Amino acid sequence: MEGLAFDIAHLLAGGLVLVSFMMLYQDRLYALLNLFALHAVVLALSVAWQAHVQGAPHLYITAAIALVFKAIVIPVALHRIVQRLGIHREIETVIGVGPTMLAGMGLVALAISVMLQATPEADPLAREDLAFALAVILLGLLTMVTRRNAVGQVVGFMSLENGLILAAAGAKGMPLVVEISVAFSVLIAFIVIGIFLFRIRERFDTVDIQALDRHRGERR
Amino acid sequence: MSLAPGDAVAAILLIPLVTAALLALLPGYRLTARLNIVATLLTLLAALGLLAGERPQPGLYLLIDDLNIVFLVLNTFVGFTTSVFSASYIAHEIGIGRLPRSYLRFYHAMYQALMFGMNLALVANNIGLMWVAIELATLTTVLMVGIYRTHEALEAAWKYFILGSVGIALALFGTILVYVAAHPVIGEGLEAMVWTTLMQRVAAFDPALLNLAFVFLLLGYGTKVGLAPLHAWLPDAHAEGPTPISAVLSGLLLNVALYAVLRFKLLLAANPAAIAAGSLMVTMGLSSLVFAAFMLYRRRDIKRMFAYSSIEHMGIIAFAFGMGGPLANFAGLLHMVMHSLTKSAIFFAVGHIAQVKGTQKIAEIRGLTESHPLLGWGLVVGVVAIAGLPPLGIFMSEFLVVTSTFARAPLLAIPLVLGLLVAFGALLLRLHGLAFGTPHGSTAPVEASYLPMFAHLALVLLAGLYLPPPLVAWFQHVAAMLG
Amino acid sequence: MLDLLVQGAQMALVLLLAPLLTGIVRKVKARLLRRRGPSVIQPYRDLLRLARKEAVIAEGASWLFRVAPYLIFAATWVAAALVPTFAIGLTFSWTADLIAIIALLGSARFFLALAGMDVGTSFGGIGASREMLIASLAEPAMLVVVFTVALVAGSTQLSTIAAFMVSPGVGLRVSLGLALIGLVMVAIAENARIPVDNPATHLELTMVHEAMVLEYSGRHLAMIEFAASLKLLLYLSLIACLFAPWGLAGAGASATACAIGLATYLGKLLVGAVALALFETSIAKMRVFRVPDFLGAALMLGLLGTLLLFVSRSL
Amino acid sequence: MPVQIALWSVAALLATAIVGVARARAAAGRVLVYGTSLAVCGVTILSALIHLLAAGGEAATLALPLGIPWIGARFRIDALAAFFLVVVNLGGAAASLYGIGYGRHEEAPQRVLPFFPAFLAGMNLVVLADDAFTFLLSWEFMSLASWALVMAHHRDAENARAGYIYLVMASFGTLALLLAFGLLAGADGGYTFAAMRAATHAPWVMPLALALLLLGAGSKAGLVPLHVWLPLAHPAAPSHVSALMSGVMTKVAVYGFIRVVFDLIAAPSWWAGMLLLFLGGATALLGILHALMERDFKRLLAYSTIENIGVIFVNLGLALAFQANGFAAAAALALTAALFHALNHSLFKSLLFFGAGAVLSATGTRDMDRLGGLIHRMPATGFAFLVGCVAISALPPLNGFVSEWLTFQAILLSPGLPQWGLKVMVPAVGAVLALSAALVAACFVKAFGVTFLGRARSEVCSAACEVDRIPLIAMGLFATLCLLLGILPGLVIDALAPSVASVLGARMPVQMHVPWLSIVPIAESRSSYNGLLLFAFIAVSAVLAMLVIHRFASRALRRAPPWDCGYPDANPATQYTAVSFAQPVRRVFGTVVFRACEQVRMPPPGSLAPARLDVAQRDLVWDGLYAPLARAIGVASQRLNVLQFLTIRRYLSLVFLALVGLLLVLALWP
Repeated sequence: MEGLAFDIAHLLAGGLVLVSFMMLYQDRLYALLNLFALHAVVLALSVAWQAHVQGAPHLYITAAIALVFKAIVIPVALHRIVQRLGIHREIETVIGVGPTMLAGMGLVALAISVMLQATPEADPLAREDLAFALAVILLGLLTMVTRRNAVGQVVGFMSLENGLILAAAGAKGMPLVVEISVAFSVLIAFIVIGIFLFRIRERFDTVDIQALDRHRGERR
Repeated sequence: MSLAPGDAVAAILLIPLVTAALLALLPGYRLTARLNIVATLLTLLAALGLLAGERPQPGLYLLIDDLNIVFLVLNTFVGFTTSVFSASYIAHEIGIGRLPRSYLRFYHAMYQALMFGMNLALVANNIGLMWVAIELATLTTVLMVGIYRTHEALEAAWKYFILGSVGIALALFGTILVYVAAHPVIGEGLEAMVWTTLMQRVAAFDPALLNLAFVFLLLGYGTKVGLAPLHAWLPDAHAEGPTPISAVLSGLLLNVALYAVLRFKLLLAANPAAIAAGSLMVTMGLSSLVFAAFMLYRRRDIKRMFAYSSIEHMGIIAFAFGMGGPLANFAGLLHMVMHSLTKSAIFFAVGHIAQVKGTQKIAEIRGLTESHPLLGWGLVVGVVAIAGLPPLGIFMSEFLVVTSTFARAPLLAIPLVLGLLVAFGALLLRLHGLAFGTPHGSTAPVEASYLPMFAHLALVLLAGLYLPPPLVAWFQHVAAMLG
Repeated sequence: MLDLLVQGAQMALVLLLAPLLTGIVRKVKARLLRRRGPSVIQPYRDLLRLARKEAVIAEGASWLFRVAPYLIFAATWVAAALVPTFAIGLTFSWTADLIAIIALLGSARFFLALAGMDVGTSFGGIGASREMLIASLAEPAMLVVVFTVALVAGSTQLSTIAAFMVSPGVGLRVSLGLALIGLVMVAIAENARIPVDNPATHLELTMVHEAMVLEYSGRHLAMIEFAASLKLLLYLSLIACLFAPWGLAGAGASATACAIGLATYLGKLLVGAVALALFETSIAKMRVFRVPDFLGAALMLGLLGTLLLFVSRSL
Repeated sequence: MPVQIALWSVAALLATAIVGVARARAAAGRVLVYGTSLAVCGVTILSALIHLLAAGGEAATLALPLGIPWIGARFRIDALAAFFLVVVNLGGAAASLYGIGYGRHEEAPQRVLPFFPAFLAGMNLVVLADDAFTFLLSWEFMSLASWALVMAHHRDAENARAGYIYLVMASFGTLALLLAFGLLAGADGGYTFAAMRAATHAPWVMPLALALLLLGAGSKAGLVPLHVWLPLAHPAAPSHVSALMSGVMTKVAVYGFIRVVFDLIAAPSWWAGMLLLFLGGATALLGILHALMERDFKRLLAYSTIENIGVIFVNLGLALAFQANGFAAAAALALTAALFHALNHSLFKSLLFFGAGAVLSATGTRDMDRLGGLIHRMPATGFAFLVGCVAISALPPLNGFVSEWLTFQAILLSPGLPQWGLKVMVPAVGAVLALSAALVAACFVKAFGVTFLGRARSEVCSAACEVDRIPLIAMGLFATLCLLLGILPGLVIDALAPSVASVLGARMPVQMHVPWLSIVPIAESRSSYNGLLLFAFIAVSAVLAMLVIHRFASRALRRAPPWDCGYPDANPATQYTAVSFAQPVRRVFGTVVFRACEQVRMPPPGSLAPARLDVAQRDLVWDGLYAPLARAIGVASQRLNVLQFLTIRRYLSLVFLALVGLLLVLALWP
């Protein structure tokens, strides 16, 4: 049983990393959103599994939040935004896919190598989970960094945050997980609203952050 | 009347919270402004009572010890003076219609919410709670930075928001890692997130996890502290937000974030196998110092310039705490307090100056000592103090930092002194432009509240000459505690 | 008591001899140029006549212009009176050592230059600025010479040096020779003689000393002329006392010794005057901006002398 | 007791400063402020003199619970401190006296009155301080107050630039001192001077500390190449403040140097002496050459200050060299010469600045080439200024000569030194000193001649009128002191003996017993000097000559147009100006030192246009050292400034890279 539990957790966490990679690869906006939804689903699954393994019912709430909020509400909202703003479908990524993937590989390697320095006494489940979570986080950051587009960056940030939830869930008996996930949902809601309220659009006619940056206190 | 210790803590937390709710509902400018002042004053009194009276036992959530009482008193004090300044500042803003009346409730409510967040972060005995509190404080400031709704303001707020959120995320991961490290030793549940417990048992934690945790925490909270290269949000947020918020940001929020970093440094210091957290802080501190020093030269916006000077001083403080040892830690604490007082005083002056001159462009402000002697000389004293000239307080802390560093690690002292000198040159250059020469722009008298500014400067001057023994003993104890 | 007498005698003597020396030099020069030349006592006549004339001074002249001549004269006289001429034992010899004597001449020059600038004429300015340039180069050279001598004699006190120089312990030294040459060059420059300056000219763009005193007349001019000849005498007796101190009467010596000293002193002066005249006639005046090279050479000689001295000492 | 008195007077000065803030605009305020400063300085002088002469200057200490808490503010008066207290307060008293009258012409009194007493207080505190923190605090406070005074006339862009450069250089110096003290104090912060004396340092500490000290004290005193701020800042201040800065503040810097090198480190080494000799010689020569090239008389005085600092440092170098080789007497002689010269310079430089201030307030210009003939308009000022010129030109029988003479006596003792470097170097430095002394004479002939003599070059000075009485009293006082110190040097040397003994443990022989009040540094047979007799002789013989001639020859006097070889020209422009006076020197030295080049532009034949002489010269120190530094900072800030204008994404990338970098560090951490 223990072994099986471990394997499934491992599988799900690995799946999360995999989806992160796909998001990194994906440069179409809608597809990216769909992938993110998938990301959220996988997260929900793995959190739920953790809840089951640890016998911690409150984690089910987290899973539910992840499922409802991240897998459904947010993607839909972002779909709307993309339509309303009518931003072109292409995400202009900063560097080509190939180098990005290589960088991602490097990051995963780094994450694992760093994590494996931890003494095995810390229970292996948490340890593996953390390794994958760290990988997801780094990949999420990479996604943010390599996207020129606000929506793309938001998605990257959310995947990063998924990694956090994964880590939190993986940490046995960690309190406040639910609160944290709620807090983060609020945070993301803020971000989405920030775009959604068209503050940015009505000022700058685009969500492209470079347009924001043109309006600066000190112009060169 | 003497408060029971528990009540004092409760007061420190509840007064802002209640007032925030109240202010969100109440209309009318005068009333709300007064209420704001009164609330901050009460909070200050509560903090003082806490300082005077005996302290409550640390619980699962709240903790009062020597370290955070320093920050708490400073926090509530500057919060109070700033609210006084804010009253006259906002009055002027509304007078010229730069700020619509409808935003007032929001502004004051947010101000109290910010106070609540920071106080909570300071008294939190629980790394999770602390994280939540700091996130709260960040979000409130984000909203206040954007309050003018101008291009620049929104852009600054957005930048602050994005970078801040990433910082929050990193910090959270660090927090989780700490829990994971503590979990095998302490066991499941809230206990494993309580400072007091952690400090007792940390020696047995897994060092690798702690190191990893510290990296994330340093970057996460370091973003709030504004250490280079994580500083990007800071200058714009200071420059575009209302000046009282700039004062609070520079004077308080940075300290709160630094406090969090310090806590975790303590944690690592208590674990023999962990890496030297100090070296990381020293590196980031030095880089921030030198970087900000050079950045000062090209500034054209007065508030942005002083924001960079805040980065510089945060660098010095981080450096001092990184160096460790009784002298450097003492200097770091002193420098932190002095910087908060001085920098907020400078922002008080700058706020009124920008209002009377109708611009923040350095090039368009000249000869203040002639056109507005009080503001002008106040600015001169403030800048002289922030540049580290005697007889003001920062000179003493810089004296201690430099001398102790040079005796211990001469090579580290060289970039330190270089940064100090370059920054000095830049600040003086701008000061000459601002305060001297033939006056430029409006010379109309300004209805300003000078009290906060000169109160701060007087304190700084006093501290530069004479530190009362109890304060010293207390600082020394904290310094020893910081190792 | 005798020393006091000697001192007084010396003060009178220098006063008495100075114009004569100038006269001799002029006479010899004239002879060398196949002219008969004025008689050797002509300078006395000039001084007297000038002193009797009324003094004509420019409108713009200030009190300084009128006080300066007396100050210059006094400083030079005191300096000259402190250099042993025929006897060492001067009562007040310890009032000023060699450095102080040079400095006294410096004071005289200072006021002379100021006087030259007082009226506000272009010639006065030329004279003053060039004089100060020459002085600024001559003084270090002089000091280095003094340094060499003082190193040998272990003192800057003229009487001590002279006493040491006659003692057998000295012997011939290269560095002393170099010092002598340096001192002579400095003396020529200081006294405004050819090739540095021409005392006989009165309308030349290259004149230095004469340009400064151009506005003077009557008694003031007399004072200045007198000071100039005193200065020449001083330098000659200085050279004599440093490098040819033979026959100097010792401290508290008998009258006869003093007489011998006096005789030898006169002899030395005569030799010096003739030598000077010979030198002046045999050489052409140099351009003003060659003077620095000339004095630089003197400075180098002095330094060389010092270094050689170290070498010879360390052996 | 003396410490208490001194501290109380400092407190009084600070209180006066506050009064100055309050009552700045009223005339009563001026009198009050300067009057109080005068009284306080007088009291301090008295107590210091009593302490020095009566009590023999044994150390008296006092600690206040100020400054660094666990150390407190330590104060101490020993013989050395007492002597410098006298110097400081003498200058302060005279400046205050001068200010009572001079301050009337001040257009912005509210920018002078508060800072003047504060400046005095700062200088006093530096001398009193007995721990590193108090010392540096007072040191920097002194700079700050003087900066405020320099900025008094801030509307003039030149002054603002001067103030900026001054304060930056000052804080550079303070940081250097900070490092030096950090080195001497050690890791556990033994900041008291007592602890530093007691501490034993590693061999590498001494040279490093000395270098830092040279940077710190040298930049304040004006050692080449750290002198650039001095000729800018000193003239910019009101003249009585310039007098304080030039005459007194530089001495405070010298005090700091002596205190640390001879007292705290107290490990003399001959190469350090050699370094000082070199720096001092270079400073003296460069300073006076600059002064000769100047036409702004206040700046000329400032440059000549640099020259005098050079002389003082040469003496200090000699003292170090002698002390390192155990020649106690010779070291005492050199140090005495240094202190004596410091005192003299504070006297005549203040005097000269007072005169300059009088001229400035009378004519409103600092450009000598617009002045001339002032001796007719302002005779008293002219006389005082002349005395100052004679004194600073080191001419007997005034005081400047005595210290110069002692210096040469010390130089003449150098052949005894074993090190060949010193053997060869000292005579060369001596020659350099003689050269610069002669150049000083030239410089002040120029200064006095062009400003006071000749004919008025512009209407401003033909309309000038004498300053009022009180400034003249101040000038007269210092002129008299210059003469007294010149003719009674023995008294001063004996008064200096305890100060010298307190740091060297040796002193010069007692001079009071020497007959006729003459001074004998080593031995009667070796060298001696008697200013009194010399003065008497010159006076007597001058008067005698005048009487004789007036009695027996003529005393008739007739005024006539100037002769000038028959080419008298009524146009005052035909006089020699400051620039033309310096021309021979510029031809000889300037081509090397300043890359000076003159070109004459002749009009074509037949045209009536005047020929023009253009003179161009450069300050090589500035071009070679400071300009590149400023450029470097500019470039660096320009490069870094890009970081202010990145997109959010790039900022995120910065964070990202920082994170990855730190993770890599962790991954690779042993």
